[in-house]
Amino acid sequence: MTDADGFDQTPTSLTERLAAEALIVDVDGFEGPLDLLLTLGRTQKVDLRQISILQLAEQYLSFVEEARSLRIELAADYLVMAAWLAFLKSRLLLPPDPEEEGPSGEELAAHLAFQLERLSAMRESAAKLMARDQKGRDFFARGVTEDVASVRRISYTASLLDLMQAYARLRTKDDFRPYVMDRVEVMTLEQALERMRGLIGYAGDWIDISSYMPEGWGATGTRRRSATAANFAASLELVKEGRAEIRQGDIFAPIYIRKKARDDG
Amino acid sequence: MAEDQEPQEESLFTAPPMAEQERMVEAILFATAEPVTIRELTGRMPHGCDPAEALVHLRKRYEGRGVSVMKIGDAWAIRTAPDLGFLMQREKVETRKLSRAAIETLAIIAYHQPVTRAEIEEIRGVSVSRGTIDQLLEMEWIRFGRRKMTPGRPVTFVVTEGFLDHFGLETARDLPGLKELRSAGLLDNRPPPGHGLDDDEGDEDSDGSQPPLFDED
Amino acid sequence: MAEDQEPQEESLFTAPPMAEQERMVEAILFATAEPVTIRELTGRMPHGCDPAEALVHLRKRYEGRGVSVMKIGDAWAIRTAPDLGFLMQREKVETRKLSRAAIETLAIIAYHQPVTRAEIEEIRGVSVSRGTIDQLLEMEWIRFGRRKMTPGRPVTFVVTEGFLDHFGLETARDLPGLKELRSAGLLDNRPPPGHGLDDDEGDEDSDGSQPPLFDED
Repeated sequence: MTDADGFDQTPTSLTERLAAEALIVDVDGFEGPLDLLLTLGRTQKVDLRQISILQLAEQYLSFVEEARSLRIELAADYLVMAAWLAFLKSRLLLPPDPEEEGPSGEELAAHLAFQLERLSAMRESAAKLMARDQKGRDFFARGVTEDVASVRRISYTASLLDLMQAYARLRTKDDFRPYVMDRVEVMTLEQALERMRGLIGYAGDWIDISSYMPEGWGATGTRRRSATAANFAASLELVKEGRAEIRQGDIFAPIYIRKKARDDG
Repeated sequence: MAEDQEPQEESLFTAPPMAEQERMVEAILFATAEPVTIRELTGRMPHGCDPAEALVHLRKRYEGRGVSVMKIGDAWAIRTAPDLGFLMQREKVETRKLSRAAIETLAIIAYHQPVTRAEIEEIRGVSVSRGTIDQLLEMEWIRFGRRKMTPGRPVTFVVTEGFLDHFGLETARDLPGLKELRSAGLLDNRPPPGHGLDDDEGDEDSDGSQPPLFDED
Repeated sequence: MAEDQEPQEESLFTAPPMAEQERMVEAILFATAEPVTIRELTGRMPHGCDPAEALVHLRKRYEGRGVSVMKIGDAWAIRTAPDLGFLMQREKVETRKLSRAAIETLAIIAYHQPVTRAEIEEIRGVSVSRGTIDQLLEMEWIRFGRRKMTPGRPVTFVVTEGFLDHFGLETARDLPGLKELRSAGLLDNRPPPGHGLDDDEGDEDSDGSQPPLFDED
């Protein structure tokens, strides 16, 4: 502060001078030109709604002038604001030019006033917010918390089809006898269709058609391919007959089939 | 914050009313991570307070509530009422398919009930692990039936109401018979020679040498 | 385990009495520091319970006590009464001191949400540093809201339930002075005059064809 004595060329009263210096010394403390404008505006000691934008523009411009005379470097946005305010000032002072496009000086001034009022209101709101009771400072959460254990309960399930297939598997094992197929590696559509017609009657739910693969057809590539193709063709056939519905979630996703609810009645 | 000091100074002579002291003890017990001793309560509350008495009131207030004021060693804490411990669990139910061994055993019981373990093994051609039976018992899909009047009086297994319920059957006799299974195409596929080689089936158990533990997981 | 199923099955039809439900909600809220949603309460309590009603009773029960039942967004929590904060010297958590920029940014997001970064900058008249937003995101006081349906589809910020919890707010509508600000038009998004001509600004919707998404919350 004692350094300020050197700047006696400023022709102002002591208090004004000190105030201006405080502003300038604080220039880093301003959160941009709007913040500075708000601070300057407060020195008008009127409600922000009644503030004189013209006077504010002058205050700002003289602040910038002063900063320059003190060789204080101002950030670019402060200078942009100064240029804009100089423009605004001229608009406010000169009679409106009917030729000119764009908003009038009054409109621009009104918007600036709105911005200042809004910023000021947000400042106050921020202060009110921070003055509220805060968790961990004024009120507290539970000190001893109990962990909520995630209990994973496994529920086993089986369908009637599973049960019957299992039983069938056991029974066929009993009366197993050598069996010769003409074309061992090929399952025909008729065979698949015959089988699927019977099976589909037991399943009310969506079932992956691959689970309809006949036993023993999944082992080798050729047999599996043949059975898969026949099963798929048979499934389509059943859908065509209106006895089943088929769906697939995505490309290469499992294909599901289910018995179609009878709607012929 | 500084203002808070003043009532404390004052209360050297006039302690807060008991109802207020009770509130204080309540808040401290709630927010503190460890059980709190009377000594500590005294230290934290304004002078002249009687936390021991406040605790008596507080304890009574929480009687029969969802949490209770409990003494732990010589300290006090608020804890969940013991009968509500079950609420501290979040149950996640995971549905899994029954193992092949289990489903086969179940099928045999359903079709042949009442059936002994030896009979099940005879039909499956493989020994039945204890785990499989236990699992089915636990699921309440099978239960013990009456003992067989054969030497050794072996226990039998039968299916339960729960089983019928799950499979949508009125009685076990509603299960499709062999003939129906065959006409449904469930019996017409004979296992090819070398059935055991079927390597895309993970839980093969037709081979008698298999240890009967495979289905426990 | 299996025995536990039965009462639960039963209660599908008969929920526990309301007094009992109140105890359950009490126990669950006491057991956690985080707010618990009605949905989670419903999930953890037996079938047929109505935690929302139980909460009404519970909240009344704790009125004027050392702890109180608070609503935070869609969730509920028990917190100590603010007037007893002086007893909790030891529980105080040092929150990181927020810069003025961070506090203002937070307030703007709370009062103007959902709000874009450009809008925050317009209000503060200065650019918002990344660090400020990051800090608020990290504290989980703000989060990303949905994108604005304006050119460039900028992201928006909104405050979180953690924010509400920290400041003891039931909803963002309970922010201090919100109504006054709104009626004074200070929460309006008022574009600068002549701005509509300026088509290189991405986030304004001064052209009438844009749906007014601003004040939805």
